[in-house]
Formats: sequence, C-alpha cells, structure tokens
Amino acid sequence: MTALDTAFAATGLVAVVGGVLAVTTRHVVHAALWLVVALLGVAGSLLVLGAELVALVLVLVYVGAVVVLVLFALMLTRAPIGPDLEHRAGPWRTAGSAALGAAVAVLLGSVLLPLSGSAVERAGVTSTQVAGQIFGTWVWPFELLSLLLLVALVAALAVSRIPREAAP
Amino acid sequence: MNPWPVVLLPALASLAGLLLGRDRRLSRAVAVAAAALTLLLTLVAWAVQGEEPVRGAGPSIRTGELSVPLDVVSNPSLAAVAFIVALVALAVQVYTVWYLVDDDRYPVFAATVSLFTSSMLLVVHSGDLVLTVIGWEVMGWCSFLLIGHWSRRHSARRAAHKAFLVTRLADIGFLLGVIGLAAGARTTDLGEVVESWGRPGADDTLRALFLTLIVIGVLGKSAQLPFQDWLADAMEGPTPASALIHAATMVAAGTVVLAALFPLLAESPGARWVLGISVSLTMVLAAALAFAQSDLKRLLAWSTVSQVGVMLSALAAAPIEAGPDAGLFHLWSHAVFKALLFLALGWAAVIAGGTAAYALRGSAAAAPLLRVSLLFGLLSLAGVPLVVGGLSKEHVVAVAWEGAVHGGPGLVVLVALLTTAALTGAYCTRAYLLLTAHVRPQRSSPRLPPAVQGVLSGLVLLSVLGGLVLLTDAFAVGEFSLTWVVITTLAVLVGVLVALRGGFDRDPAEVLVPRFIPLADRGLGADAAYRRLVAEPVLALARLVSFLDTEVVDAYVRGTAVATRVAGRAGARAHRGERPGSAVGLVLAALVLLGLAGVLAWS
Amino acid sequence: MVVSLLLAIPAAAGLWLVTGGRALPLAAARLLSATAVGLTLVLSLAAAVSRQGIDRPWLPDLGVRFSFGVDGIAVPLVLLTAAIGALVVAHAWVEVPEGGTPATFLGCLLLVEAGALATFTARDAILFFVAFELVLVPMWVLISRYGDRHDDQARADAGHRFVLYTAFGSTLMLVGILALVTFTGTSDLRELAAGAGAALPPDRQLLVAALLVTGLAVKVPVFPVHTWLPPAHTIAPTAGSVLLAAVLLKMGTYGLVRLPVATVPDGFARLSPVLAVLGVVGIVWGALVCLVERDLKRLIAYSSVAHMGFVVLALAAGTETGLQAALFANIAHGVVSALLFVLVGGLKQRWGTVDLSVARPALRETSPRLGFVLVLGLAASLGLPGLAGFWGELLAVYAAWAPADNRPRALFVGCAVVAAVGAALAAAYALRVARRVWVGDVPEPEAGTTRDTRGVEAVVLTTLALGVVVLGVLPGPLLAVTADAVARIGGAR
Amino acid sequence: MTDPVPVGVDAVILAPALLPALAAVLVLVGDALLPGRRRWPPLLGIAVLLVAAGAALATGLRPASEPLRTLCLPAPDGACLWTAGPATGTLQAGILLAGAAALALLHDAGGGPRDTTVTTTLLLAAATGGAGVAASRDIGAWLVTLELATVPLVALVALRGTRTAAHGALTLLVTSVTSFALLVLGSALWLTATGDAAFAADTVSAAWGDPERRTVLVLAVTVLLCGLGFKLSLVPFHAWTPQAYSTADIGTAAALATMSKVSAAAGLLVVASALTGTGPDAGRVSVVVGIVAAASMLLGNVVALRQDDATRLLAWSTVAQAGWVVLPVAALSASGIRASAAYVLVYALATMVAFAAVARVGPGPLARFRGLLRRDRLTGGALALALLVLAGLPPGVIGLVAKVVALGPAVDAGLWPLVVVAVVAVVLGVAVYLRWFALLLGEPAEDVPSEGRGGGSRAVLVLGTALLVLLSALPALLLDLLS
Amino acid sequence: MIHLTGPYLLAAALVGLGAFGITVRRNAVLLLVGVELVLSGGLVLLVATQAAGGDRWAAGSVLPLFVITIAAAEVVVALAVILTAYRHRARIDLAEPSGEAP
Repeated sequence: MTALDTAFAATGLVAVVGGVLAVTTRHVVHAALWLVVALLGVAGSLLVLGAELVALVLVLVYVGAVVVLVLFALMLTRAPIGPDLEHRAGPWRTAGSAALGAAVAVLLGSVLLPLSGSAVERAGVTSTQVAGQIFGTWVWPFELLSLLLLVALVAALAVSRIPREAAP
Repeated sequence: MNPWPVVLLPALASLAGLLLGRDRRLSRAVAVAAAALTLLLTLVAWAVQGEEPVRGAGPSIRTGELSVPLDVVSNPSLAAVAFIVALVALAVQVYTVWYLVDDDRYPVFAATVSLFTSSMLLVVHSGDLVLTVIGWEVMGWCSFLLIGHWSRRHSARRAAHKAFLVTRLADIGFLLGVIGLAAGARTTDLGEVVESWGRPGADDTLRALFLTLIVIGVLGKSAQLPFQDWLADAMEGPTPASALIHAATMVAAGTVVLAALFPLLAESPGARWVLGISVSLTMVLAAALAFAQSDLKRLLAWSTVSQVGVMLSALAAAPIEAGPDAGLFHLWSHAVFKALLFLALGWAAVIAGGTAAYALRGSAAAAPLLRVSLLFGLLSLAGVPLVVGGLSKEHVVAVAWEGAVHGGPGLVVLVALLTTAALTGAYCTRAYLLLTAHVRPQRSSPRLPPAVQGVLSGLVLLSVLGGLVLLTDAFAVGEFSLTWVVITTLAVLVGVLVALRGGFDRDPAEVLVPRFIPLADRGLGADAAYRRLVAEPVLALARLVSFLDTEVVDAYVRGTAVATRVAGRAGARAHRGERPGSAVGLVLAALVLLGLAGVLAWS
Repeated sequence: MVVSLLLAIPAAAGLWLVTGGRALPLAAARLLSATAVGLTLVLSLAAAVSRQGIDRPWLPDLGVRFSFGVDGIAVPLVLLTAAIGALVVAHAWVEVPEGGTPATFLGCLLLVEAGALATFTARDAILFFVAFELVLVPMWVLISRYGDRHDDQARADAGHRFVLYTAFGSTLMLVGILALVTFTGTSDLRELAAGAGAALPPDRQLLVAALLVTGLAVKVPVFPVHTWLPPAHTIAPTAGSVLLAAVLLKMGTYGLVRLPVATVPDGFARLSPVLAVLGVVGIVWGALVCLVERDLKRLIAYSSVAHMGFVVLALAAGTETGLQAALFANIAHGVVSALLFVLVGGLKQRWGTVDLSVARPALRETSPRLGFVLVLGLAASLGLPGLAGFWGELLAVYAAWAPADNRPRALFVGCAVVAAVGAALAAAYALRVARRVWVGDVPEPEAGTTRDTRGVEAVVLTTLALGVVVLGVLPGPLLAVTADAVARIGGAR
Repeated sequence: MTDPVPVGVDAVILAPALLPALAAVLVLVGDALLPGRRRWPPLLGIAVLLVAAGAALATGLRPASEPLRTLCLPAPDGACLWTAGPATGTLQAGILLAGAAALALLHDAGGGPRDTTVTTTLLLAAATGGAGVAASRDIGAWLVTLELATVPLVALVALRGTRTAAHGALTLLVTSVTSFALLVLGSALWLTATGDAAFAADTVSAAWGDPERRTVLVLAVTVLLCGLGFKLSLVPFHAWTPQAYSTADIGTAAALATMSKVSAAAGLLVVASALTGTGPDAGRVSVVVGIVAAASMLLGNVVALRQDDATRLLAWSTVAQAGWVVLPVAALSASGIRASAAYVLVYALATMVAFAAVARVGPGPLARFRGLLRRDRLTGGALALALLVLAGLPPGVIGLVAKVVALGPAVDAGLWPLVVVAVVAVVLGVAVYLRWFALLLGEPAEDVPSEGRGGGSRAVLVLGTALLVLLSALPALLLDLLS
Repeated sequence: MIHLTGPYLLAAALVGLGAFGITVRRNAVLLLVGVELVLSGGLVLLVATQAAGGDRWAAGSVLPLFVITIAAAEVVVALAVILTAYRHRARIDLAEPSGEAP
C-alpha cells in the first residue's frame, strides 16, 4: 500500500458508500443528494489518480449543474418529500436487480483485476497538455460536441414547449 | 426375312383403326385386311426362313453402360409360331366383324386386337429382353382393355382389373429377372445374354434366381398356380377376345419367352423345379376344375390353364439337348384347337343366349358346321392320337419321359401329364355330351356369314391336319414312342369312360361330383384368398400410410407452423406491457449473459 | 444472343403483364402471351440447335458471371419448358381462373416459364440459385390467388406451404452453394463440374453434398419433404398444376444433377444410399397413398411423388445409365403429369370436384376422347411400354440393380426390388382411377353430363398425348441428346 | 508540449458531415432571422443532404486502395481520425439519403409536427452524426457522433406530442441513456485493453496476444455491442422499437428505421474493422455476435408474424433484419464487413420505400392495405417490391443478392449453427412479408380513406422504387460501390 | 506509485451499483442516478488507464471530458422528455404499461 493507495481507498469508499445509498434510499430527494456524495468521492478518486481537470469538471458540471437539474425535475414531477411508496420496487425485483448488479460488478472485477499487476508510477498529465490535445488531436469531436450540445438545447426547449396533445 | 414388318404391320393397323375410329366400315376393312396381310407376311417369312436365324436390326439406344440393341430375330420355330399367331388373329378379326356387329365400340376392339397381335408377334420375334418386356406388358394392357370391353357390366370391369393386377404382380418377378440378366451381361440382347450367362464361369445361383424370377412372371401371365384365378374370370370379355387371349397370345407368351431362354433354364434346376411343380399342380387342378364348371366358357378357360401347363411342362422337363420345341409345338396346336373351340362356342352361345351349361345343352345341333367344329376341337383338346392336339401332347410326354430319365422335375411332370390326360378326356366328353344333348327343339340359328364359316372350316381342317407342320422341320422335335402313345390314349379313354358313367344324356359332373361344382365355379375360393392375402393387407397398409402421411409426416410441418405461431404469441405477449423499465432490464441482463458467454468462450 | 432473347422475351412480357399491362383485356393479354411463348418456343429450338450462350460479368465482387447456355442435359428441359409454357398459355383459351385479372394470370405463367428457363440455362451456381428463386412468387400468386375458389383457407395454406417449403430448401441449397464456392473458389458450374470436387477433402464434399441434396430434395420432392406438393397441386389452377409438375419439380432433379452429382461426386456417393432409400420409400409411399386417396388431383400429386422417387433412385445409382434414366424419367414425368393435370383440371372444371368417391357416369361413354386421353395418361403413368413412362422407370430399376462401384450393391439391389414392387402398385392405383372414372360407376350415361373435349383443350391434350407416345416409342433421340453431357459429368464415378 | 497538436483539416473531405452540420446551424439562424416561415427549412435540409450524399458517393466511387483521409496527426504517429473508403462513403450516402427521405416524409403535407425548424435541425444533426460515425476512427469522435445521431431522434419522437408518443419517447430515452452508459463503459474497457483511443487493427492484434488484455477486449466488444445493439434494435435490446415506431409519426419512425440503423451499423463496422486484426482464431468473437444475430432473426420474425399493425410489423421486421445485418459481422472478415454494409443499405432502402407507402396509405391495421395493388398501383407496386426485397424473393433480386452476400462470410467462416438459424429465418421472413404481400393482392376493401397524399412521400416512393428496380436489375452497382 | 487494483475495483463497484440502480428504480428520474453511477465507473476506468500511462493523445483525460459533456446534454434532453411524459400521464413510473394495447 502506498500513500496514494490509501488516499484512493478513502475516496473510493466515499464514492461507493454514496453510490450504495443513492440507489437504495427510499427518499427520492435523498437519492439525488447521495449521488452528489458519490460523485464527490469519484472526483476525489480521479484527483488521486492525477486527473485534476477531469475531477474539476466532474464537480462543476455534475454536482453543480446536473444534480441541480435532477432535483428540479424531481420537484416538478412532484416527488414526495418522504419515502417514495408509489415507485417502490417489489422484493423479487429488488433481489433480481441486486443479483444483476452483483453479477455486473463481479464480471467486470474478475476481468479487470488480472490486469492490475504491481504498483505503477502515476503518469500525470497536465491541464495544458490536455488542452493542447483537445484543440489539436480532438478538435473534430470537440466541434461536433458543441453541435450536440446545441441540438440538445434546442431539442429540450422544443420538447418542453410542445402543447399537450398537439397532434391528434 | 426381316421380322420387323411382321411386328409393325398390326401395330400400324391398330393406330389406323384408332384414328379412323368413327368410321366403322373403314376400321373393319383396315383391321381385317391388316390381319390378312400379316398372315401373308408370316407365311412368306416362314416359307423363306432357312435354318439359320435371321436378325432385324433395331433402333439401338444409348444408355451409358448398358447396350440396348432392340433387335428382332426369327428362326424356323418362331416363324411357325408367328404364323399361327397371325392365323388366329385373322380368324378372330373375321369372327369379330360378325360377333360384334351391333357393338358401338367395335373399332376400338378391333384396334386393340391388332395391337395385341402386334405385341405377341413382338414377343415371338424379340431378340432383346427389353423388346420382350415391351410386348409382354402391352399384351397385359390389351388384355385389360379386351376383357373389360363390355365395361357397362360390373363383372367385366372387375375381371379386367383383376386380370391386369394379378399379371402385373407376377411381372415384378419378370422385370427383376430380366434386369438381373441384363445387368449380368451388360446388354439386353437375348443372344448375348444367353451366351454370357451360359458360359461355364457364370454364377449358377444368380442365374437360377433370375430365371426363377422370370418363371414367376411367366406363371402370372400364363395363369399358373398361384396366379391361376384371373383367367377364368377373364371370360367376361367378348368371346373373340377370349379366343385371342387363350389361343395364341397372352397366356402362351410365357412359353415363347422361356423357350428363348431355354438354354439357361435347362441349366437352372431351381427354376425348373419351381416351374415343374407349379405347372404340374396347375394342369391337374385346372383340369379337375374344368370338369366341374357349370359354365362352359369357364370350362374352356380352365382347359386353357391346364393346357398351358402342359406346354410349360415340356420346358420344365425337357433335357437340354431336346430343346424347347415340344412346348412350342404344343403352343402351335393349342392355338389351333382352342381358337376353334372358342369361336365355335361363341357361336353356340349366341344361339343359346348364354354360356351356362344348362343354356347350352344341345345347342350344337343348330348347325352341322358347329357340331363338326366342336367335335374336332374337343378331340384335339382331349389329345386323341393323330389330331394335332394329340400329336403335340405326345411330344410333350416324350420329352417329359426323357427328362424324367435325366432327373429334374420330369417324373412329376409325367405323372401330372397322365393324370391331366385322363381328366381332359373326361371334361371334353362332358362338354361334348352337354352340347350335343337331345333336349328340346332348337331355335333357328342366326345365319353365319360365309367368311366366318370359312374361318371355322379352316380351323377344323387345321386341327385335323395341323400335325403335318412337323414335316416342315419348323419344330425340332424328336421321335415319340408308341408305348407312350398307348399309355396316354389309355389314360384318355379312362377319362372318357368315367365321364360316360352316367349315360349320354346326363351331365357327368352332376353325376360324379355334384358337390364339387359350386366350389369349382368359385375357383376353389382363390379369389377370396387373393383378396384376403394380398389386396386387403395392401389396402390396410395404404390406409396406414395415408394416415401417417397426413398425421405424422405432415404433422411435423404443421407442428413447425404451430410452434412458430405459439412462439410468436408468446413473444408478442412478452412485449405487450411495453414498460420502459423492462426494456432496460433486458439490456443489462443480456450484457451479463453475453459478457459471460464471450469471456467464458475465450478462456 | 439466342439465349438472352429466350430468357428476355417471356420475362419481359410477363413483367409487363403483371405490372403495366395488368388491366389488359383477356383477348389482348392472351394474344401477347401467346406471341411471347410462341417466340420462346422457336428460340428454344434455336438455342437447342445452336448451343450458343452468353457470358458477362454480373457480380464481379463475388465472381458471379451472368452466364447462360445450354448443353445436352439442359436441352430437353429447355424444350420441355418452352413447350409446356406454350401449352399452358394455350390453355388460357380453355380456362382463365378467377382471382385477379387475366393479364396477371398470364403474366405469372410467363414469369414462371422465364424463371424455369433461366434455371435450366444458368451456368453459374449463384445465378442458378437466383433463377431458382425467380419462380417462387409468380407460382405463389398462381396458387394463392388463382387457385381453387372453394376454400380460401386451404388456398392460402397451400400457397404458403409451397413458398415456405421451397424457400427453406433453396436457402439450404444456397448455403451449400456458398460452401462449395468458398471451398473451390469458383461458382462457374462448368469449372466446378470439370474439377469434380477433386480439390475438396472428403468431409467437405460430404458437407456440401448434404446441404445441396437436402435443399434440392424439397423441390424434387423426396420423401419425407413432399407434403407441400399435394396441397399445391390440388389447389393450383390447371395451368399452375401443369407448370408445377412439368417444370418446377424438374428444377429439383436438374439441380441434383448439376450441383451435387457433378461437382461433389464423392460426397454425393456417400449420401446416395440414403437418397436411394428415400427415393424408394417415396415410390412405395406415394403409390400406397394413391390407393386410398379420394381427390383425383391429390392422387396425381402423390403419383408425382412416386415417379420422382424413380428419378431420385436412378440418380443415386451414380452410373451413366442411372443419370440417363433420371433425365429421361424427368422429362417423361413432365409430359405425363402435364397431360394428367390438364385432363383432371378439365374434369374439375366440368364436375366441380374430382372426388373419386362420387359415382359418375363412365367417361368412355360420355366423352370418349377425354376418356381415351385419360386412359393413355394412366397407362403412361403406370409405366406401360410404348409410352413415356416406361423407359425411365425400367432404366431406373436397372441402374439401381447395377449401381456404380462405390455404392453398396446389396442395398441398391434391395431398392431395385422395392421399386419394382412400386411399379406394380402404380398399376393398382392407375387402374383404380380408370375403374372409377374411365369405366365409371354409373355405367348408363345420362346424356350430356360431361362435355367432351374440343377446341383448344383438345389440341393441348392431343399435343401432350402425342408427346407421351413419341417419347415412349422413340426414346432414342432424347437419350442420345443427353448422352454426351452425361458422359462428361461421368456418372460412372 | 503546450501547443495544440496540429492536425490537418480538409473541409472538402469532411463535407458529408460538415454540410448537414452547417445546414443545421443555418436553419436555426435563419429561423431566428425570419421567424414564422415554415416552408424553407425542410427544403433546404433536403437539398443539403442530397448534396452531401453526392459528396459521400464521390468517395464511394474511389478505389478502395486510396481512401480519403483527413484529421491526420503529424508523423510519426500519422493516424488519421477520418478515413473514408468506398464502403464508408456509400454508407454515408445511404445515411444522408435516408435523412433526406425521412425529412421529406416528416414534412409531407397533411401530417407531421408543426415546428419545421426544430425538426429539420434535429434531423440534420442526426444525419451529421451518422455521416460522422461512419468515417470516425477514434473513440472520441465515435462516441460523440453516435450520440449526435441518437439524441435528436429521441426528441423527435417526443415532439409528436401525444400521450403515447410521450410514452414511446420515454422508453426510447431510458434505453438510450442506458446504452450510452454502456458505450462509455465499453470505450473505457477498450482503452484499458488496447491503450489506444482509436479503433485500429494493429493495437487490437497487440492486445490479442496477451491473454489478460484479450479478456478485457472481449468484454469491451461485448459491452460496445450491447450499446450498439440498442441502436440497431438487436434482440434483446429491441424492446423500444415497436413502441417508438408506432408512437412516433411516420417520418420519425422512418428515420429511426433507416438512417439511425445505417448509422449504428456504420458504428459497428468501425469497431468490427478494427477487430479483423484479431487474427485467425478471432472466430470466437462470433459467439457473442452470433447469439445476438440469431436471437434477433428468430424473435423478430416470429413476433412480426403476429403483428396486425403496419408500423409495428415494420418495427419487428427491423429487429429481424438487424440480425441479418450483424450476421456477416460475426465472421469478422473484410468481406463480412462489406456484406454487412451492403445488407444494411438494401434493408434501409426497402424499408424507406415501405414507410413511404405506409405514409401514403396511412398507418394502421394491415387490413387497410387490402387490394392496394388495384386501388393505387404506384403505392401498391412500390410496397410490393419493397416487401419482396425484404423477404429476399425475386423480382426483388437485390434483396436476394443481399442475403447471398450476407450468408457468404458466415459460411466462409464455418459458423454453421448461425447459418442454420439464418436458413430458418429466411423461411420465417418469407412468411412475414408474404402475409402482407398477399393482402396487397387481395380484393380491395371498401373505400379506405388515404392520408398523406403529399408530394414528399410520392417522391420518396418513386425514387426509392426506381433505385430498387435499378439495383435489382444490376446488383453489381451496389456491391461495386462498397469495394 | 499506485496500485491499479483500487481503481479497477472502484470502477467495477460503481458499474455494479449503477446496474442495480437502473434496474431497481421505477422512477424515471432516479434511473438517471443509476446511469450516472455507471458513467462514473467508466470515467474511473479511463483515468486509471491514463494514470498507468497506457494511453495515446491524453485520451484518459480528454474522453472523460467528452463523456461528461455528452452526459450533460443527454440529461437535458432526458429531463425534458420526462417532464413531457409527466405532463401527459401525471406519472413517470417506468413499470407502467403503455395505455395502448398492441
């Protein structure tokens, strides 16, 4: 265990605990809030891994924007403040989902772990390098990404503006 | 002379007859003229026929490994047989003109008779196994048409059906035998087949097997045991047809075929035994049945079965050096007297209005020619010495004796021949007694046209003098001993005397074996046996197969359709809810399964 | 050029009739199609004589060439197809079934003819497959639109059966062809036949042969994949039945000769015992069903199963004689079954049904010409010498008796014996029909119950009857035409 | 290394993707400047898409040995992130043409959503995504373009505004975001396994040599396939298809069925091309692809047999045909990839014609189509031909050729179980399409009102049918374009 | 120095949790939570690859940025659609069948 390992374990634990609670809590709003915790944990992990920029963007975009949007959506769809009984999953469904989740995790873990090997030197990438690559190598997808965002905005606007039963 | 014209002329006449079918007079002229011309041709051919066989090249066909030359051949005995066939055919054609004068389907009948003649001549002259099969089968078909000519009668339809099916069943053997022989020789040329299988190295077992198969076919066509029953039923056909079938064509064809294959038959003891046993039993049994028939036409039919047995017995028993000609000679003489008898009986039946024994009683008194015809026909049939039938029978007895000396089925045949001689004497006597009985005043007989009278007269003459054919060396028959003449004559006499036990005015069968008559009329129940042993099992099997076809074989197909439909319904039902969540669940479940499949397939 | 026109004329005329000219009145449509089939007939003769072909790239990417031509094996079938095509169009003067416009009906007939001609002349395996599929839709339309109007459900069922069964078979065949093409690197049938599978190891030969044989067996049809045939024949209009029996079934046997026999002879040899046994089972099976079948059309369909059994048996024998026998029996069955179907179709038109259990006046009394042709057809069907059916079946039994050296002799001899028994059964069912229909169960005719044949129907029947007789009396020319090509394929392997 | 890594950008080569993108922006800008004009955006969109398709087709006509490349990194790396060979060019052309056709259907007189600006923008964006994904060779562009091709369609479904459409859009959305998550996960695994952010055969074969990385790679492919399977409507990722098709309006459904499918197939082929580097024993990747293909072909056809609604039948037909699209991919060979491209193009063309016919007759129960061949010869004939092409029966020769081409690589690779399933699927497919075809031939029903008699659907119908006829007569045209 | 075991385990755990979340939630909005978890698993994996020095073109950093942006775009559209659905049906229950019987 190196120091980085320890740090990673701590942030990772936060992420996992946050994740577990986010998917299990019955309070709808709590779920969103726990997601924030999990994402913060993930951001921390990324930081430990040396990707400061990614961690920053994650926090800014996700925690700052997306989760807030989600919370608004929950409000707009009149989510109850207490436990959400209306959308409660039955025991069979919960058990099935748990099995599925576990299977996915085990599958991924068993495939990935043999790759881990011994400790490696952390290869840091500076934000400048990243910026250089984005505007160099990745310029084409980056431009398309802007189109995607534009289209998503237009689409969201159009969708939310359509009147009820616009077409017969 | 090339035999092809002899074969083709009646065939063309048949075709012409069919095409001219609407015009009765024209088709009559064509049929009779062609028959006469054929007779002339055969006569010429016979006259110019030397000792050496003559070949007529056929339209050889290419079929890969197998050579099929389709040649025809002729030799003295075949020329003589061809002559008698043509003669009987002409007699039948002339007779038919009178006999079927009111029949609306006369043209078809005449054309069929021509075709029948042609195919018999083809079998006679065939130098190729395929040609033999062709003639053989076409004759079977023609017999179907002729027997069923009066198809408005149920019994005629049934008889025709039965005749064809029984012979066709036996033909399975014939066909396989022919194919076996051809396959061994890689050719269907008769001469080469005989040569190839006659070589010392040839496989004895196979040869015997194939000949046995052919013998089975012959037994069927010739109505020998166990196929004997169809011929008596075939009496439902018009009398000229019966005359044709019985006298010189279909039933006798087996004799011709086996004579052609005689060198091989003589070397195949197994086939000879089958043939010998069957014909021995048949000739005795048929003679006995003939004696007790209550219908005189059926009596003649059974006598044919018996006489064909006699012909074939010569082939079964004769030693190889004696050759087959004794059988062929009996064919020759049988053709003469049987044609005579049938035509005469047909006349009598017209007079009496039926063929039943009680109806025909005393009908021979109607005309002297009829009486004479019947007398000589029956004398010949009974095998009284010096008339043609007697002469040929003596030759058969002679070769049977020779054969008996050499071993083989000769002894059995000999015993059967003697028994048959006695029985034949008995039933001929009975027939004559019945036909000439003095019972009631005769109705006036219909006038017979002079041509038919001429035909009958000619046949009477031939039945007396036909034996002179031996002077032409057509049939290479040996001497016959006086001892055997005496013995057989005695046997005939015994038969005649036994038949006369009840006096001249009573039916000997009713005197001697009254209770046997109904049984004999039913042919000993052979028909029922055929039905129970062959027809019904086959039909049951057919029903089973039909059931299996729709309910099992097709069930798989329908099952597939049903399974698809059920799967479709299940699939549609599984997607009926259209819940957004389930779609996602499916995706992830599939991810796991596929991942596992992929990963596991790798390691 | 000749071959291109031979294919293009019926195809173009047919296509136009089913699309643009659909609304054409009957007379015009008949005239157009008659012209087309007439030209096709002439061209088929020209093609048979000139033996020219066309050959140009079609799918260069797959190495498939647009290559058509005729050889000894194809010539009889091309002529048969052209002749039958002419006859079915002529039959439109007798009967145009309801169910759609007459122009569509005639167009479908022409399209089937064009597809069959393309199949018989294709010299490329993939092209063969495409041509093989060409006939499916028009034939399906003929069955399911123009078929028997009595029972809609049965009609749809018969059409679907036909098309699905055949699609299954032909796709299997396609897989076989693709495997063959993959293994050998060419799809040219001539090259494939010349190579004769020498480049393929035995197990691959077996695989390819199994796929091809299974696929084609459906079309032939071989027992036990024959159950599409009876409903299709029963439901189809007369012209459809004739085409089905006389042309479409031939595509199956032709395919067997062209593909497995010629290209993977060793693999075929290993399969041939199975095929022989199935062929023989088909002979007996079909004949037995015929003994109890009540519907005359179905009966003839089952007799087709039996007759095709002979063809398959002869093919399985693997000798040149066997191939010759198969090709001959193929043609003979085409003519005979065409004759019987025209006849029975005519009877159905007159009587409404052809149920054998209904007692009817004797055909020979009420309509002698029709009766004569019927009895001729039946005689040919039971293999009477002098008629078409005889040679093929005799030679087939012979071929089975003396199979090629690499076949199990005892098994084939057994098959020959059973086939001979089947021939006797054929007599039994043919006579059954003759007894029911020809001589009738109500022998006293009530005048005018069955119109005798006349006009075009009589011409069609006479032509077919002549064909039956000529093939039976003079088998030599047909056997000679196929002989060279057969020798090249080398049935002896 | 602070400077941006220079890449060469050739706008002409990028035209197939760039033109629709610019047009999308132009439409938005134009709407802002000239609000209220509804007619011109679709027309502009169609025109631009046609031009772009022409440009793509020009790529397709070039020889395979000289693909058009741009976005190339400087040596020594030298990788080009946009590589358009003939197959790519033809696929792009297909996508763009399908987009144009969908746009025409969407704005056909008498139906469709009101806000043409938005719909045109969305469709153009989706077309951009499709054209981009076909040529992309790096994970970044691949991911972005794939989503660009998907997200607008989700919105288009929702835009119809009905209750059922909302439900359909919800289903589509839920599946879409899940599949996106899977694509990301798959890309991450790919990067982990190969260490390469591009889909390249050489890095794949390097990873293939190491058993541990090979396992990761297989999992990556599996996850990517799951993600793409959703877009292709492969079983078991198909459940959204019938809902979305039947709830969206016909133009959107047509876009989903054709443009979206070709785009997804193009995306799959990018991955599959890289996988051809796995070497001779790669046949085992086929297990995963094969299972999916077989399940799609079987389930799609079987359920389609029971559908009585034209759109739903087409939806299930899509599922089945998607199986055929990936069938040759299972062989993981160059010919398999070409075959897949050919198949998806033929499928898309025939399906587009079918949708155009449905648009003219009006969506609804199949019974509406009874006797169409007599009622309306043009529509009936076009639909009949399209159905035969889909069934793979002549005279729809091109459909048959496509099936031959698709089966070839599978036979080549010896995937016998899959081939057997394909044979069964052919039979089932014939049953499916003939069921509909039979209705067309039937007696015309009592007067069924037709809707959508606009010029758009008519043009699509006529042009599509003409193309089908042309390709049926000369199938080599299509196959040549791809190689 | 860092062991890659940690990131890999974290990625596996997050993806597993996400899968659980996606399947167990009937509320459409909460399904997005599960999706975000799966995405963050992917992010961890991408960055881990970069940390191990096994990528080209800084893909380990650039791709996560792209992913985050795309996800944001998706979420925007998703929420719009969900809200529309809610307006129509007053429910966003994923386990609810469509009103239209097939």
